[in-house]
Amino acid sequence: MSEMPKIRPSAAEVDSDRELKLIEIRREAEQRGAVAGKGVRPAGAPFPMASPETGYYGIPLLKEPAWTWEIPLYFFVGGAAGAAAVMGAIADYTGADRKLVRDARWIAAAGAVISPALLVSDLGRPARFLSMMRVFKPQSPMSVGVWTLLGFSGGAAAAAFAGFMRERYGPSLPLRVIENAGQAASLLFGLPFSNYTGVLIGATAIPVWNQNAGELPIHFAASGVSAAVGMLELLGHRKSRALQLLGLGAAIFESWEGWRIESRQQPGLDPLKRGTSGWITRAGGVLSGPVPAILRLASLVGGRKNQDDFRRWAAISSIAGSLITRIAWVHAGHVSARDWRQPLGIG
Amino acid sequence: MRSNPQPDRIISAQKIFLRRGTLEASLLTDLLSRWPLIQQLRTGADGTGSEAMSEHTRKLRPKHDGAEVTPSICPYCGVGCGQLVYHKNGKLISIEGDPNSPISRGHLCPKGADTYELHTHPGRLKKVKYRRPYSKQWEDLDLETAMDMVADRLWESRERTFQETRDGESLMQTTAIAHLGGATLDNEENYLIKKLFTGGLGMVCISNQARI
Amino acid sequence: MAITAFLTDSTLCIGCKACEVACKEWNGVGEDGLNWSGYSYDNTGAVGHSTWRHVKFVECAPEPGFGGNAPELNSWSFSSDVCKHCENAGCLEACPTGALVRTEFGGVYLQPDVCNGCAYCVVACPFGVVQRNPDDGRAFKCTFCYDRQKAGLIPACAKACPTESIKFGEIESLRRKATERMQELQRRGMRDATFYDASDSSVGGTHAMFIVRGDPRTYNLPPKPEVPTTYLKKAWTSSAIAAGLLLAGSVIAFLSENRSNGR
Amino acid sequence: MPGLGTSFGRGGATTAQQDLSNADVILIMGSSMAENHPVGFQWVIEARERGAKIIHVDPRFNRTSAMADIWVPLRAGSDILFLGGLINYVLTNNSEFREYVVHYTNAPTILREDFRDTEDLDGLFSGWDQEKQKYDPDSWLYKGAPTRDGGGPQPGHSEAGGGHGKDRGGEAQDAARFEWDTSLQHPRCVFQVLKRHFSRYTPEMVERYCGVSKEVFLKAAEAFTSASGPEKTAAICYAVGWTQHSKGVQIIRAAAILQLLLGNIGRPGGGILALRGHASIQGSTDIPTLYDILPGYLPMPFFEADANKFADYIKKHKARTGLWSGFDKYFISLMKAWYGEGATSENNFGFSWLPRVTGDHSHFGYWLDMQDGKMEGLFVMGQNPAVGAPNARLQRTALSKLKWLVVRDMVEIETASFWLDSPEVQRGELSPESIGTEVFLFPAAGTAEKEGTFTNTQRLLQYREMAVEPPGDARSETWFMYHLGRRLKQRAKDDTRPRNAGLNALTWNYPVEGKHAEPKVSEVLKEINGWTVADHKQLQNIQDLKNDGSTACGAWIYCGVFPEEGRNRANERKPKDLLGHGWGFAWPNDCRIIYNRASARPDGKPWSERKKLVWWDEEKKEWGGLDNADYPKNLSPDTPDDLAKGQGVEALGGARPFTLHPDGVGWIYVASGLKDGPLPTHYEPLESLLSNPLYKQQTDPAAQKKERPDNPYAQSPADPRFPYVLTTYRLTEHHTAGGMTRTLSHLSELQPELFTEVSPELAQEAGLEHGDWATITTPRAIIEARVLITRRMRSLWVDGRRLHQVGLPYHWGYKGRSKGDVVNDLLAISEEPNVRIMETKALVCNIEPGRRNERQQRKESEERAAI
Repeated sequence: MSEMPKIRPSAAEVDSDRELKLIEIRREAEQRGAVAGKGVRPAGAPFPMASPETGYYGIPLLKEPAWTWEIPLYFFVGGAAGAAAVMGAIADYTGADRKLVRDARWIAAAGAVISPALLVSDLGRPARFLSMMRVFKPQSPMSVGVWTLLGFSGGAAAAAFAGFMRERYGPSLPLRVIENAGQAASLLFGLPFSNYTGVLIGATAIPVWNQNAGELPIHFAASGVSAAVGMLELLGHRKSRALQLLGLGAAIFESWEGWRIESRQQPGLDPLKRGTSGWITRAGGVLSGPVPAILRLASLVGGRKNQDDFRRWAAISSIAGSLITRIAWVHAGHVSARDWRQPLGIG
Repeated sequence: MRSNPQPDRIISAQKIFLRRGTLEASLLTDLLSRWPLIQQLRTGADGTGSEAMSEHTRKLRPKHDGAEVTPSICPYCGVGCGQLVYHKNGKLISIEGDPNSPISRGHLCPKGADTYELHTHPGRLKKVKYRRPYSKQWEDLDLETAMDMVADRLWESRERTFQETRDGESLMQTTAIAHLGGATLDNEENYLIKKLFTGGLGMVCISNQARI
Repeated sequence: MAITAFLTDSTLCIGCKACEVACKEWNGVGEDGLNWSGYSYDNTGAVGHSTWRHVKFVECAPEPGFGGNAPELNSWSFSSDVCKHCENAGCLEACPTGALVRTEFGGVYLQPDVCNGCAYCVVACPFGVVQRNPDDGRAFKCTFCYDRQKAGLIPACAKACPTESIKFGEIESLRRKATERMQELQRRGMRDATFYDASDSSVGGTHAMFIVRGDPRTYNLPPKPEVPTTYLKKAWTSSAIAAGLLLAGSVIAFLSENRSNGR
Repeated sequence: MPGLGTSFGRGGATTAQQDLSNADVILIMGSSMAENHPVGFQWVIEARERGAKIIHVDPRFNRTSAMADIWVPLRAGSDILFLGGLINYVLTNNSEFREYVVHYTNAPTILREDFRDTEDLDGLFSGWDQEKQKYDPDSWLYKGAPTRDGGGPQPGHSEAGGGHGKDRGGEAQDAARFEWDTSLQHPRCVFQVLKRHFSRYTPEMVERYCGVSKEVFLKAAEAFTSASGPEKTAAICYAVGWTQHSKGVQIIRAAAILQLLLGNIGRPGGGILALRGHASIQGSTDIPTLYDILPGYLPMPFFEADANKFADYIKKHKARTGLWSGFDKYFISLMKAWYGEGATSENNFGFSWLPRVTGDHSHFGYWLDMQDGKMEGLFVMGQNPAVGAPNARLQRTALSKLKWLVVRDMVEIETASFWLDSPEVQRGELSPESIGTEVFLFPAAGTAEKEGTFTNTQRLLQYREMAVEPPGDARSETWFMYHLGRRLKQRAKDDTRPRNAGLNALTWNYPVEGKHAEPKVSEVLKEINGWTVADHKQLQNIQDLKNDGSTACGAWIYCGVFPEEGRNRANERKPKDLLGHGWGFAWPNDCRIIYNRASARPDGKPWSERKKLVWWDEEKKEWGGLDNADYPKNLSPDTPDDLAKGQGVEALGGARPFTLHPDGVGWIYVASGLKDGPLPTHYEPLESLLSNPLYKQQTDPAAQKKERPDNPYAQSPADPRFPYVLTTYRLTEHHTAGGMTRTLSHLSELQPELFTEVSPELAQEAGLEHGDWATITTPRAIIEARVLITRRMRSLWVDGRRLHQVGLPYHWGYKGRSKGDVVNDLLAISEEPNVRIMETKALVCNIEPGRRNERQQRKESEERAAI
């Protein structure tokens, strides 16, 4: 901005010092929308301003995400399904409870079906999903994610289906091959699938997202684990020590993440702390972190009956927390996109 | 930005592909005939270049490609910008500035740039509208009938109000029928108006927007 | 094929909005609302799915004796905004379908027949250009008049611009023109003239360059736009760590469970 | 166009838009050229980029000011004071272009002894008849000019009618006995009279009453007057910001005086460019759909004793010297074009068939008759008075008094549906059941759907070809007029009453073509150009016209546009140079800059190399150069004049560039042809906050207010109810009354609502909030608009107090995509004396916060309480 030239108001203009004073006040008012002096407020002010301090009339520079409600839900489902697949496979390889393996597979498989359905619903038409398969772009998290989703969905669905057929009609070589290959694929793709959505929103122009690009995938992975553990526990696996450990780990990480968000002083993080989006983030954080952590710790020391209850409540809290966390992040993205200060480097 | 879709406007690329089925068909052909992914694998391209172009994109041409061009002049202000009217099979395709014009050098203002819409927008009149005395509504009228009726009204009013002389001097006028308008019309049109109304019918109340 | 660009010089712009209309007429873009904004003469607000060219109106405080061309005082400026057609384009990299392509003219073209409306480009654009049309579901933005350029014609907006404030041409020659123009404006004493092409950022320069008076932020031109691919490394590293933790955590957890179960 | 017409000879812009790029300074005043003529403005920008200074004088800082180097805000309606200030500045600093002034203007001409200036009579010139409320202009004449009672040809002062017939000015003034003082010292020479007339238009006066500080005025004055002399030129651009005043013609006269003093007429980069708001507004006065002139600015016969007979009419209007010496040729050729074989020398070529003008038959004149129930029928073609004309409420109610109304337009405009959804009907003051007007609304063809010529702002005829057929029953006006005429002629065929003699004789046999039987437009243009009656050969130029009935020509000034069969010069599209020769046809004789003989010194050499345009080619013995000479081609510069006895243009000799004037020079002082004085004088607008600071005479004495209960006025000066100045204008995004833009999506969205522009100071005083609603009131109406508070509006310091101005764009109406209140409801019908234009640019109003309905209700309840 160039310096405001000193233009002397013309003689005709100034009949007294009062006039001069008024002109000064006017300038100040226009530039700031208010005047520092006592009791002075020029009529109409503040009028809309375009300036280095206000940006272009405060019109958002960035566009808000155009995603519909399916997308946060997809983040949630995908995260849980991916984590469940990984847990199921590892449980299988380590020879854990068969029922747990089977349930984990079913969660993964359900996610494998629901996830594409949610995406298609967001796109509006099934055929549009086909476009995703035209190319593979490693530089696009969305492209990587879609191919991961395809690998994961195929694997998880195959494993679950083959397992189901085996249990129903007895083992056979082809079924075993499919089941094992499917499980291996769901493990392989499940690992990135459980957290790539963090990369997806992290690598964007939205300040609140890209300022957290380094933490979001871990955060989303923890959230996914926490939801998957919760689901398995609700399916009855409330005695599994492994789930307890994983759940506790995720809850502790989420507690730390919540503290990190609250404590960092960075204007770009405001949407996570202020307004509606701030409260949603907090709610998600509390339900994902401290609440299940405390409940799980309590279950360790409590009696048998309490233990079950505590773990059930921890599970419910984790699932709700995971879902709300995803909604919170997407919501915060909207708020962040509307804030013109960040991309303009103001404030 | 609020969105106001206009179903009745004929709109290019965007809207054409809105039609259900077209997209699917085009996508499938595209996928089956030359899968960009295969090209990518073969050339190591990253999916942002020509390998990712669809048939439609490859064949893309300006919408007025192969159209007839008629030179014209902008209908709005007095600057007199040159326009080129592109049309195919009797339908307008686009109207843009004529680079040869020594005045406008191909440029147009927002009004001139909107001349195509001026001609094609859905609010244009296409039928004669007629309102009977004391009526509350319009009705449609056949063009030839309307012309006959207007000729009748004009003739009758002229008969009623014409003054051939005043104080024995030639007057030859009627002041009860008037005309207004002309600055948006062609010289030839104004010429016929003045010739018929004043020279033929003795109407003196002739006026238009033009003053100084 | 020549690499092309726009140079939009706001010191020549008369704020007539012919570019907005010419663009909409050529590309068949619909009306985007009859909202009176009160933001000077700008009732459009920003580029979006239904506005690919947009003239910004920046009002300062005029003084008698000084016109808008007076070098000492910037009083009312107009600047026509458009898709920047970045050298490193966030939308182009983000698009999972290959709908966005780099054309032989260096522009970024969104193929309407390929776009599936995933809207990832919307959040990938550091200039807030691409937008999804809610009625249609697909994203739209300036095409750089790819169809016209293919036939050797200049984009509709540049053609219409009455004062040639929007210049179109080969990018290097336009850069030279911009340098000359900047020198000329400085010579006239217009010291607040600023050239903007984001070449010192990760965007790596744009195919839509601007000369404006005053701070570019006044015109919503970000001082340091980042192409989102710069965050990829950090994010994927985090993703790998997360995957590792998940894998390791699961192995440890289930191994410990089996041990405690006495197997 | 009398402003330009009386000063220079022709009522048209003296230059071409491209030529602005040759200017060293451009003064834009009374126009927001960048907004309303954006594409023409590229030439201003081009000049600016080459180093020219752009000065914009306007009450508002608008998009033109934003491109200018100097912006001068002034009080709306004080234009003549400002321009007079510039004239005075030139005269007091002796910065006139002396050689030009002496040779090419009437500055040396000596006036009659009984002439009295406004300085003598406190704002009136001699000859004011208080009873008749008009001037007897005899005393304005030059010494030695024939007078009414002095025998010889009568001076050209018509008793009846308006001023269009006077465009060329000074008809039949015989230059035989004029006296000159080339030293410019004679106390009664025009130069000295001018000096005295403007002596009180000082920078201090300008500062005090225009609201322009002395500093800013001097900055502008220095910049403008610096571009004068052999090496430099300055151009002036104006539009309706000058014309739509109760003294509009005199504002333009002031500019003409300034340009003549500085020697800027007829030279490259100079001139006065009248910017026209419609595609063919110049064309519609050249070939007028106006009541008082015939094609080519030939006056309509007025019903008056001295000119009702053919011989008197010719004698009255034919001059001995200059181009008007051919008046009889032009008129008789027109009659031959109209009445064909019926026009014979025996019947005076049908002169008696022409209707006589008996009064003010202009738009406002007959509209008031219509309001009083005296009219039966009306045709409206391509105009929208229900929104676009002043006191639009009266315009609409008058329509309801008609028997029948025919409207032709591309859309259903407000004028056609006044009975259905006008504010009067919406408010319940009128109802369709009570309106007996029969309405025919015909769909009209668009420009791409018909062919014909437009004449643009620089007198350039450009032909449009037809691209596509119009949709449905839409047709061109050519079609409509032709087929209507065909029907009427059919009816009159066997009717031998005198009233039908002209109609029966009227030539109407244009060939038709196409499925809609569209008359061949090129045939009409050929008739306009003219042909020989005997063998129907196209005429080449004006010199071919004859006064014996052997030539027919529809508009003599357009002669040459269609010079031979198959050659339509308006449709030629191969420009060869900057001025565009080879593209279209500029009247007269394809001269792009008229009076261009003045671009050379009296001896025929260019004033300077830099500013050369047309010069005498010694070898070829003809005028040549960069433009067609607006001068007899072979009349050498050393030819002496023979004003005393000579005939025609040749009598002017070789160095008198303004060939339409009988004395061949530009008129600083207009001895005849204007109704409100020979020199421009500052008068206040009809509604003003101020008393006239210079004279006792408050307003232009000859202006007509047409005041009546349905056209009321505020008290003037200073009506306490209306403390602010109101000015109306247009925006780039819309066109006039909006019929061609408010209906379109891409333009409506750019300016979707009516708003009012006010300064922060006014906002504070009136309690207005940005973005909120305001109600604006004048004695005629009350409307509402959104508030745009902006520093671009200045409150001015005028005569010791703050003066606030309210700006309102006037595009909106009650139909179309974007609707709004009708700003023209606020205006009064008033008539400038010469052309009968209304005052739209300076009046008074009140502005208050809130919406119209609230205001109206409050006002009504107050009125009820008062009763």
